Amino acid sequence: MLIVLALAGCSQEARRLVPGPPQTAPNGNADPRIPAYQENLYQISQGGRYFAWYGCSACHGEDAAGPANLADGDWRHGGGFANVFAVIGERHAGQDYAARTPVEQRWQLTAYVRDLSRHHAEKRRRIMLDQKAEPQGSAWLGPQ
Amino acid sequence: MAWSAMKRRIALVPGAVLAALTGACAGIQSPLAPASDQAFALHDLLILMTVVCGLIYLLVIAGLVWSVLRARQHAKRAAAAPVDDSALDRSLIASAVIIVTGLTVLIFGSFLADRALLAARAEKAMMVRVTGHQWWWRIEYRNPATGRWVETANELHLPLGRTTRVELASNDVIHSFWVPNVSGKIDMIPGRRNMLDLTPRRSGWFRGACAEFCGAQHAHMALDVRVDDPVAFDAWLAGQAEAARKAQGPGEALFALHCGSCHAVRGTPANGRAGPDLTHFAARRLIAAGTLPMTRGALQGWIAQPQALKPGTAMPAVPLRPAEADAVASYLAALR
Amino acid sequence: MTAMREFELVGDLSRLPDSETGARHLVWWGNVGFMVIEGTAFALAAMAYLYIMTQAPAWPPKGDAMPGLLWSSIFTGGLLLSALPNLWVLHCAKTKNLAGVRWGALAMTVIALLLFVPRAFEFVHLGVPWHRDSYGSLIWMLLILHTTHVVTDWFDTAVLGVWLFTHEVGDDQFADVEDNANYWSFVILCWIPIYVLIYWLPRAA
Amino acid sequence: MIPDRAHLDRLDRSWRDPPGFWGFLTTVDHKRIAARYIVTALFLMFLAGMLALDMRWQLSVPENTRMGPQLYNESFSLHGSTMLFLVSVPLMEAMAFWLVPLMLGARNMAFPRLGAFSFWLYFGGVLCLWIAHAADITPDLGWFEYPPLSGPAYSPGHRADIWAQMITFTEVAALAASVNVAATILKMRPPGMTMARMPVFLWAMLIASIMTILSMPAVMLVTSMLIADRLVSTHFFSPAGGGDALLFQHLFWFFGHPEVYIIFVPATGFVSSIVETFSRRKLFGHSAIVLSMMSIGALAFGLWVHHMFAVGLPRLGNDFYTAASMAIALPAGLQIFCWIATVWSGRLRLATPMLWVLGFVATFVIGGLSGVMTASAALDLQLTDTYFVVAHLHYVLIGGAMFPLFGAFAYWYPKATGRLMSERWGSIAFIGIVGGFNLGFMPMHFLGLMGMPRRVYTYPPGMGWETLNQIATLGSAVAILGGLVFVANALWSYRHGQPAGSDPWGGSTLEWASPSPPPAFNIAYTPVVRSLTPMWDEGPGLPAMDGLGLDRREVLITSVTAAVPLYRQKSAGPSIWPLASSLAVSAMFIGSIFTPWAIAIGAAPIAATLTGWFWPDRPRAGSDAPRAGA
Repeated sequence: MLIVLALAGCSQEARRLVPGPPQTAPNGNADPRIPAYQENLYQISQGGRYFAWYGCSACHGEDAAGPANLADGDWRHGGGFANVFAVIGERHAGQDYAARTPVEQRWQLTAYVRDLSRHHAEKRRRIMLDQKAEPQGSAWLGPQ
Repeated sequence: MAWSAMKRRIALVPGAVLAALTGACAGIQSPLAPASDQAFALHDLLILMTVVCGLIYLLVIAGLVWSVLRARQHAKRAAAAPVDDSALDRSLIASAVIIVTGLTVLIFGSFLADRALLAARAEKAMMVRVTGHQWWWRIEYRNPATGRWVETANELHLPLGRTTRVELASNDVIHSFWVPNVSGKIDMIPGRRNMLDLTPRRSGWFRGACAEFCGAQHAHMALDVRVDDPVAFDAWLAGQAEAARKAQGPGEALFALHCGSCHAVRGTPANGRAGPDLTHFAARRLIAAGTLPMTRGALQGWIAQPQALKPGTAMPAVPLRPAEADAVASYLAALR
Repeated sequence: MTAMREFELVGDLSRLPDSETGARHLVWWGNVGFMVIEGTAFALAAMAYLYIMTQAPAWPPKGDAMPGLLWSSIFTGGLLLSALPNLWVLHCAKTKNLAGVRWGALAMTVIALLLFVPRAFEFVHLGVPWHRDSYGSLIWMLLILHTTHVVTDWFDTAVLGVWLFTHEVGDDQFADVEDNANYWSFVILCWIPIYVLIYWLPRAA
Repeated sequence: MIPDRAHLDRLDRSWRDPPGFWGFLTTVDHKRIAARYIVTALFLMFLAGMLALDMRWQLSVPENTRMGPQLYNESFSLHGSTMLFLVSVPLMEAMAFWLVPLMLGARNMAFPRLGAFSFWLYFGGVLCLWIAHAADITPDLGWFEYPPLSGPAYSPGHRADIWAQMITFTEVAALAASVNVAATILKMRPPGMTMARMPVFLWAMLIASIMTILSMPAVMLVTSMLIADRLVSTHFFSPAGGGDALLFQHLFWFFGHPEVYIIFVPATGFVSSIVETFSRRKLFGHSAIVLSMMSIGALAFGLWVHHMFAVGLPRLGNDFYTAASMAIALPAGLQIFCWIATVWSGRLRLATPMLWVLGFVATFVIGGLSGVMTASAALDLQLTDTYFVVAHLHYVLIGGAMFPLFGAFAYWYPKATGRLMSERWGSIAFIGIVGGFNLGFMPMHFLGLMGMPRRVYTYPPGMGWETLNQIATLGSAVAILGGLVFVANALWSYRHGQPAGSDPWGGSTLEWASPSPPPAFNIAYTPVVRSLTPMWDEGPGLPAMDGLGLDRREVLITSVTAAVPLYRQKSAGPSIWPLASSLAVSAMFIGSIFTPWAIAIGAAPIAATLTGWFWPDRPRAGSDAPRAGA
């Protein structure tokens, strides 16, 4: 029982710190590279940190309402990996995230954003409280 | 300070021998080569401790060897001699007295060193705020003249002879600020502010490191420390306060677009605070918190493949065409 | 077997009884051992509570409701009252009163079961979810720690009761009933400081 | 008189285990449980030793690429966690399980099934950590995981939970074992063995058990709080949520320091027994050693903050902890003095066990003194979290606990197996281990003083650390080779060693009265003790009492202080329930890593298996069968 459990968990926990291959945008929602990001907890958590550093929580914070709330699981432009990836790159008028965020980071951001709705609000708040001091885009409110 | 000076003379003879021996191989990151009042106080305590503990150890080993030799001779005699422990009982009391006196000396020495650290705490000191991030140091100086804070990173400058009060805090996990030549370490804990006073007595380059395990790249979170005489320090600080000079070529625009979301260069549109402030990047000696020397090759390599040089670092591999990468590199190299 | 040391018999143990009561019994010491372990865990949890309380700017933090006094008082009263039948069972165990022990165990099982009700309402009326802040987390931890002991001892008493009714009771089993009763008094005694910490300290601070 | 064959056969029939694998699973014989504890722990020590060698190889050259940061962090976490939680503490418990009943002239532990439960739960902890390693989900935050790094935000996934749950496994096992050992020593001493006539090893195990009982709840509480923070979003350690990161450190080190003394105090018991036997005289200063042990046990709870001198607590508090930490050097020093005085006034026989005691004194005193240096609140600011502390902890743990353990193996191996280990290979192993260890870890003192921080997977060239690191790597390799020679000697002697008889060394305590290897019931009669060294002071016939039941498992229960016989306690026989209960508890622990509901669901099988375990097997009330038992 332990062994089966362990093998199931291993891909989720893998932590490859070596340089990733040069990345291109996902082609379609069934791109074979998606599970390496969407299913990997380390990539999702890195996505969360870039979410803060690029200042996304300014509009998409915990208490965002309507389409800006990313944790309610309904996506205006389709919930597939490629759809969300495209929205980050092209549909943010004036932010030009396509150029400002490298491709691998956008994969991580997409994985993080699509993973948000799988967690309770308390869990998201608990992680946010630990990362309260992280810089938000061009603002840094000082250490915790 | 009289006591520590007098104490230094007591531990002089054996201490000098030991200090000479260990001083020889002490580097720029070692408590054995003190360069500030705080480090001297701890260095004296170290010598006192080593001497006292060394004597006690020799005493124990001598007792052990003597007992083994003596007991081996007794083993040749068949009959077991009647056991008279009265002499041993007295020596037990004697050993207890020796141990207690040794411990009292050490406890008293330690208490005095602690007091010396406190005494070095001057009131009027320059304020520096150091914040620990996952795997680099954000350093802010409070310019005494203007009262404004100037931000830089990974390289700490200190005025010789003047006391600097370093305020330590953490942005994410627990780190530990440790520049052994200048003072003992103090942890940087989220939710707390710790104070540390540094009074350097010797100028030059020293090196510090993060001393509390803080994740994948804990090993590459080093801190370059430069102690200048006060005049040079004030000039340096004034230089740091200025915005970046206007640069020619495409590098500045490319940098603002691709790197400006995380890095800030004062005087340009790049205003991201997630990464270190690069306004006077080229004035520093090392790149990425002590991981690489400040050379053109290292800079190009770091921009192209940060994960290869510092696996796990938060700096992404920004996909730039070679010409663009070259432009950005030369722009950064000009940020004096 | 290799040659072993010769023996010189100087006494006979066969006339010794095959059980004892109180601290002379071996299992009593095992029971005390586990009580010391759980007591230390309670003490450390209380120390963590006081440590965080002394550091908090306001206790309970602003915006947190006070824990409800109604159901907790009912539970505390019931628990303290249950000490009476518990002491009676202890007395029966010591005097090897078979009927007293059987009905006593059954009574204690029912009483413990009844106490589950106010305890459940206590959880509902704590006033703060465990995931809001450290205050909420701490009072939930204390309450859950104590509840696990109430549940485990209720189950232990229930099993013992069932066994007593269906088996011939020997001296060792009287000792078991005694240990069980001692454990219930431990559960009662542990609750008093926790009750004060959870329900009265926020009001006093 | 020699016990007659019939007497021994009846005893053997009552105390024998069922044959074959079923017997292996259900045994409650303290000797078999101890043997499997020791074999598992030694195998894990070998694995953790390989991890150490791997790390030393990575650090032998600056900017080495043998290991990336992730693999190195996993290696030192696994090395630390395994050595402390899965090797040192369990080995000391195993020696207690094996030796305490033999030294008391008793037939089994106080709670035989609880002992079996302890091992199976400990084994569950071993599997939990090492199967996670095999599946590449190894915890990678060190053997103590400070939040917020180990919090939900900065370590995603279940690696930190696996570490925390492994601790819950081993701590429940250790707590159960220490209650077992304490009850055995307090209530099952042979008639006449008053507190004043208790051998030093029994005092050591009693004090270590009491320290375990009082300190382990702290770590179980703190790891449960960490898992709650990570899984159900409580706020114990989140500064922004009102918690405090230092709360974790306070609770962990309140357990942490007594833990290392729980490992050291039994070692003083081994050394006292070995020194007494090989100096061929009564141990000098018996009461001084026992009182020192008690004061070490008490002081251990008062000095945990010396692990936290650098966190910025108020200075006066730190100075108090400096005094408390240094004060422990007095009892330790007195013990060392008493051992040396015993040797001085005795007729020494330099066999392998005595070699290990000399190695222990020479090495442990260095560790003790470097401990006194780091105990100073001021100096610790330069020494903590550097390689100086790595050197100190290895000197006191390997020097202070492993060397006496190797001595204890060499000393009691003939009793356990009936064969003597080879003296020549014993001394070769001794030279290899002690020489290699000192060659490997003495340079680390200087590495620490030259500024090398702890837990770094690599270091830049030009810092002057290269040669010292290479010497340390060489030394560690030699020490591990020595260890292999020791194990080879033990395995080889199992078949081909010289037959040892029941008392090869002329020991002074009761375990040498039973044959080697001792039968399932250990000893034919219940010995009567009239002095501290019964085997030396009694005539050819050891005074003993008959009368314990022969046809059912019985043990003698005596009073706590004066060991007056009270009654004959029925001793539990072999049963599968301890294994079943530990499987149920293991399933609940592993399940609670993934969902808090596992605790509620897991409670049912635990309740069922515990009921099966504690269900007294007596005739039903209705039947008119005569009362069982003599």
